[in-house]
Amino acid sequence: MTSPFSFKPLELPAALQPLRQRVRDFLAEAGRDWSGWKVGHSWTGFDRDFSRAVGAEGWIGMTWPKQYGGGERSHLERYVVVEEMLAVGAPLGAHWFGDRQSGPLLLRLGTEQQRQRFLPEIVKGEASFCIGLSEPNAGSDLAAIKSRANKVDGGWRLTGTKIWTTNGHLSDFMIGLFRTGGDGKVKHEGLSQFLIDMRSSGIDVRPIRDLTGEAHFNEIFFDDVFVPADMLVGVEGDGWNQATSELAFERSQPDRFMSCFPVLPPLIDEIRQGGDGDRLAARRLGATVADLVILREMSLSVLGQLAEGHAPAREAALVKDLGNSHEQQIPNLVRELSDCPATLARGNRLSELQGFLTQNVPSYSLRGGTREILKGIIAKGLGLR
Amino acid sequence: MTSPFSFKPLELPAALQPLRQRVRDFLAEAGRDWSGWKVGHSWTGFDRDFSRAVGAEGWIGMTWPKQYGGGERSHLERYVVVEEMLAVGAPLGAHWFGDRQSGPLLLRLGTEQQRQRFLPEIVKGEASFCIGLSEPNAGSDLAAIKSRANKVDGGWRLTGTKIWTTNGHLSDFMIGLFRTGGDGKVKHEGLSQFLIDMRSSGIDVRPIRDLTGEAHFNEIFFDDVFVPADMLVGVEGDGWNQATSELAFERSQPDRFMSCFPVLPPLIDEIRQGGDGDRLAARRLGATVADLVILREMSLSVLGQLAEGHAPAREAALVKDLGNSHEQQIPNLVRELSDCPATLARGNRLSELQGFLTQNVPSYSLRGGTREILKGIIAKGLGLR
Amino acid sequence: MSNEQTIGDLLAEQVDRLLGREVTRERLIAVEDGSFDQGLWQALEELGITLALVPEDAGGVGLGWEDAEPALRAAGSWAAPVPLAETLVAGWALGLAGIDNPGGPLAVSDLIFQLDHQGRLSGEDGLVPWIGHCSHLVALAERGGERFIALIPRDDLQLTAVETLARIPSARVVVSGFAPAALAPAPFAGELGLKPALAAARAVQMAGILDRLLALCVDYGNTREQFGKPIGKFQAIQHLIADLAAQAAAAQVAGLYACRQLDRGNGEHGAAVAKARAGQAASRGAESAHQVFGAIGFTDEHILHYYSRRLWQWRDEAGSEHWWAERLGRQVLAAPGAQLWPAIAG
Amino acid sequence: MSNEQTIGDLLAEQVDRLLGREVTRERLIAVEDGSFDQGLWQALEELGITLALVPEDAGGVGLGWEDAEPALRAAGSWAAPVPLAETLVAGWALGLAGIDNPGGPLAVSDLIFQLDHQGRLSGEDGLVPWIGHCSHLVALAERGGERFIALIPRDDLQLTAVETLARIPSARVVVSGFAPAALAPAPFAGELGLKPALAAARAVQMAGILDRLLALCVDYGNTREQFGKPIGKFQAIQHLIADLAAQAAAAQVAGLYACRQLDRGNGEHGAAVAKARAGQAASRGAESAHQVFGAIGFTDEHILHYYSRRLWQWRDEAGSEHWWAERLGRQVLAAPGAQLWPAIAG
Repeated sequence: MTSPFSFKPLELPAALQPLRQRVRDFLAEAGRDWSGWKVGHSWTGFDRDFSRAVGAEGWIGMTWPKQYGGGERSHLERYVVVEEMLAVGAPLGAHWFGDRQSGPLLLRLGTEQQRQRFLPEIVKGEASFCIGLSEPNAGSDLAAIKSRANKVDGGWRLTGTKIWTTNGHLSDFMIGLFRTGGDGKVKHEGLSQFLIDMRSSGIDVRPIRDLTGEAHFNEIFFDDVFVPADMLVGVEGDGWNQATSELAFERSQPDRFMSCFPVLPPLIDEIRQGGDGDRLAARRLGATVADLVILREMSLSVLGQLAEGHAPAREAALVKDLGNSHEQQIPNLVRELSDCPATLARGNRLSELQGFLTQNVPSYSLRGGTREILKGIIAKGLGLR
Repeated sequence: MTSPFSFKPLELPAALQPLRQRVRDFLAEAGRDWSGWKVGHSWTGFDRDFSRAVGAEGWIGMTWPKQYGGGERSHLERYVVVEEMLAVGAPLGAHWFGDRQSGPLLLRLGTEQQRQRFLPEIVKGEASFCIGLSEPNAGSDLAAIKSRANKVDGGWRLTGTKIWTTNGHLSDFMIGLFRTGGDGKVKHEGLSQFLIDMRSSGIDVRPIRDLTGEAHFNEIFFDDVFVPADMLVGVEGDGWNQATSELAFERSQPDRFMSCFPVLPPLIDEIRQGGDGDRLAARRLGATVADLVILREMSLSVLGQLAEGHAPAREAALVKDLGNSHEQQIPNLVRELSDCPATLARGNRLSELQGFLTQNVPSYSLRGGTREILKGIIAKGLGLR
Repeated sequence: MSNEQTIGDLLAEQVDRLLGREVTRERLIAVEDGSFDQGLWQALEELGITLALVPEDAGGVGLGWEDAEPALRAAGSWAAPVPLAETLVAGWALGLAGIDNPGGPLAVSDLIFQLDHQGRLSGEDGLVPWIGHCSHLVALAERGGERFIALIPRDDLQLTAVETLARIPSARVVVSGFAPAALAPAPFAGELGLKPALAAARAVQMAGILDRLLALCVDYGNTREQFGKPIGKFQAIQHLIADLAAQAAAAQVAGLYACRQLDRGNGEHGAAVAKARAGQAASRGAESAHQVFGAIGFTDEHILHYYSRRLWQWRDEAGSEHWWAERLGRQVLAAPGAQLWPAIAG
Repeated sequence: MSNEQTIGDLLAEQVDRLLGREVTRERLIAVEDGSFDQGLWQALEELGITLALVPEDAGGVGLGWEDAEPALRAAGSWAAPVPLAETLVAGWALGLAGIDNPGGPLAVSDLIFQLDHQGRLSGEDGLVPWIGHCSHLVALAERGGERFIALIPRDDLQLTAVETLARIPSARVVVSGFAPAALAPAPFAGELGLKPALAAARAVQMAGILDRLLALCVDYGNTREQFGKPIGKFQAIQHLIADLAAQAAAAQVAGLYACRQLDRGNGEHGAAVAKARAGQAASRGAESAHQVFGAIGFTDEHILHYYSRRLWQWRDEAGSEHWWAERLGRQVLAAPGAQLWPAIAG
């Protein structure tokens, strides 16, 4: 067969409907007072109280073993919870990285002690994780990482600078990638992952304001920071593979195409206020919804394949690429169909969301690897030599 | 000042209006029976009788000196004639390359004898020129040209293959680029331009059918073809510079953005038949017209600068790049606004044009250098090192 | 990827192998010139694919749309010059209506014909591909709000040849007052009749074509050299091919989605989503592929246009992406914004 | 390029030099925080640019729009945090109406206010930038089909601060029944009042910003290294920058076109073409520039967003590209297709 892709469909069983309804009810209550601006932040929004409440419902670490506080529930159940949260732009940031990335990393590669210590805290919404990858001179070129971890008695000493760490200033822990060896010739060799307590002495977190004036990402300076030996994650020197396979895994999740979704319902309501909507509105909205439905099917398919033990890396990369385009087009759609208002009206959900998204979507094709890097990965994966 | 571009405006004087009207009257008569399909070919359509009629009006070689049969008229007058022709998709092919490219080349670099012999024939619409640049293994990479011209007694012997030569099978002469020397290290050295009589023995022209089944371009085999010494054009070994400066010159002309124009009037008429047109139709058409007006202003500006003796190569390259995008979007516009008819109705002007253009516009970002090559030229011209 | 191969996968493999061997440029040309490729059709009949959607008790294979999707996509990926998609739709509709399948290649109309009280059928369809080579046309007929599947002998139709970009032999069809050869109620047919099923089939076929374009482009990127290296080394070409891959993947998922929705009686929604998405993928994918291939891709000799012309054609058939998007959008706009997410996720 | 320098070019050079020296990030921040940059304004006044479009006999420079375009574009290219564009439009309108220019920074409205028979003005405008720092608002007033230019003291306006993406101090303005400080017939004003002039000014400003983005991106492309070489060596970055260049060029020509049309009394057409085209250029250009700069371009510290936020704002002010395109398109559709070309070429 010709296609290099596998997109075996995954059908969410009707049995998940009660769970979905429960999440909706929970969110209707929890999100009663969320402003459009807040909702715009979606999964990057940091709200510890909300995360604790989510944890109390058993919706963090849902698929993890019970012995670590997990729910031993299916990936499908988790998917339902996540997409419901994203559909209303819930502030997932305080548990998102732990739930999506760091927890699964520890489950795969962590020591028993690491799992026992951290996973239950993540599950409760008490332990927030951030990811320390990029450096000032290692952005797209992650393998150019220069921060070093030097072996010392009982552990490691970390020195260097990480940057663009989302919510680093609010997080309890970081999974950071540091150079532990390698002669520098093969740049992605000799890197290792560490679990770092952000309260360690020698860590200086400098929040970086973004163009809206808010501080979500950070520059983090490590000055001879001690990390105990048992906080190495996985295999020394294998950090590059570990970290990039994490990246591959997260590419297909609905946060890669649903960040702008919450603006659509108020847009529809505004159009309806002016009548039934014309051909322009119908066509643009219809095309957007079709695009979204297909992205969701693709994402579900990747989920199913992962659950079956496959590694659909190419498929996941395509979901992110298409998801970026989808998300980035949405503010244009809103502009055209809401006649391009020139002011940002606080208190108006549509206006706040649109103001937030207009200024933020350009970054969506950067996070988790730039579009350019991603397309190169896709091309290589297709067999271009 | 910040801008790297110069787009000094050029205003066409009102005094040109009578000429414009004369061209319109001429075309109304000459084009009475042109089908939509024929009109789709625009400046690539080959119609020797039409070119003779154009020549009889004094509209070929308009700006050239009278001693060579030219009209010594202004570049602005020529522009008016050309854009009127393009607006109705007149079949310019039998004189276009001579008028746009080969004639000006001979004026700049030809010998007095070459000018006297060829220019008057071009002016009459009697001598058709084609351009021999690309080779089977030198497409985007023109400097990889392998066809050779070897010096022999009294002239040159040409051997090799040219390809994608538009209207080569119908043309009387070719301006061809051949390798006359160079050690092969600096690929674009040692190339020379020749004026080749297409009836010479040893030339084998094989028309190449395109995807619509028509043969416009050709593969041309040169087997020891003799070209007299006096048919070298310009300086031996300087052909690369000569040919690429030709390319730069032609980039900004209206044929680079008006090839699809003739489909717009019947589209408008069709929309009007169904009422006044809605918001979708108005916005899309309005944006297209705005785009076209600005392209025309840019093209006129380059024309004015060339006439003043400047060499606005960057500006010309941008016109072609923007012009390609403009042209290639037009069949999409027509599709959306005419509700995507699934049949090609012969005899229906809109349908024939749309059928032709749908199949042909993908080539518009290839001709005269691919979009990828062009963007690289633009980037380098901006000072990217 | 998966260990268990379904009957659908097996069928697809057989179809793929057969077509990969048999569909040559020469045979594509012969069909575009008007002849019917009886040999190819028979070979496909022997594989059982032509009756895939006909119930087992009616002599068919009894598959659902989801099962048949891989084989239909494989057929698309070779631009198989036979009315397979149409025969599948026709067989499916006849089967559901309980009408005996006459066998052989069948044509379908995606429009709705009028039935009078004497049981006589009238109406027209400006574009019916393959009808000249088919014994019957299968179409939806309507009388006073009731819907029927009608099987209409070709000889009762007035045919006028029409031209399409795909150059598949096609005709405008007029029927004026003939009683169909068979007629049966079609409660399963929604407002749009057979259009959703045909749209789904076109989406699947387009996905197959995009698969092929991707394979051709990757191969060309690795073999064609310019500036002393394979063009696939250039980032611009890599990005064009990555974009094509994304469109191919989306179209594939779209086609399959439409099939699954047809199987569960939700064909109209599935077709709207799928044709809207796949139509867009067709336009973008064809554009990228032509840009990768450059001039060579514009020649009659090169295989590319046998694929790209079908994409340009099929995106317009059975409702364009704009037509379906508009329909979907009007449904979205018929309910408050809060209903959008439940409409998508349930 | 040209040997003869016009007065417009000279003025632009002076403005460019002044602003290049004076406009720092700190001063941009101060203005966004609400203060007025009196020093910068005075320096511009001394150059004469603020009264460029005021007739000489009214104490101005007496330039036309085409002459003033380079200076206004230069101001745009530094995101000059002063109401220069507004003051130019206001001065031009007051001059044409023969109303004495009160001097200093002036605000304008692109909407039309109602004048009653007692000469009292009413109406509102949801967005008037800079009004809090200006002594007067200049607006078009209408009474029974007659049009007037009105000069309205700020103290007669009700102001409510509004937020914009550009963060330039702006307000919603309501005037209810005050007589303007001056009023004079404005036969030169078309159906849209001052909107075409303001739209032209915004197009020119956006062109200036795009010029700056291009310069910033070229510099970054040559200096920022990734994978061991300047990112400008990557074809993907080259293409992003080439696309940005094309949009910058188109916006520049569009802005100048609008100015030339204003000078010849054809401002509405010029504004429609220019704002439709430049608005599109703004969106695409900002997108390309942000993609080139990556994460660093998202920081408050980096200068990029002082430009991109203005692009996102100005494309929406004085009629978005969609608004103008729709208007232009309706004019096109009001005549047979054969009239399209004469409408463009004369």
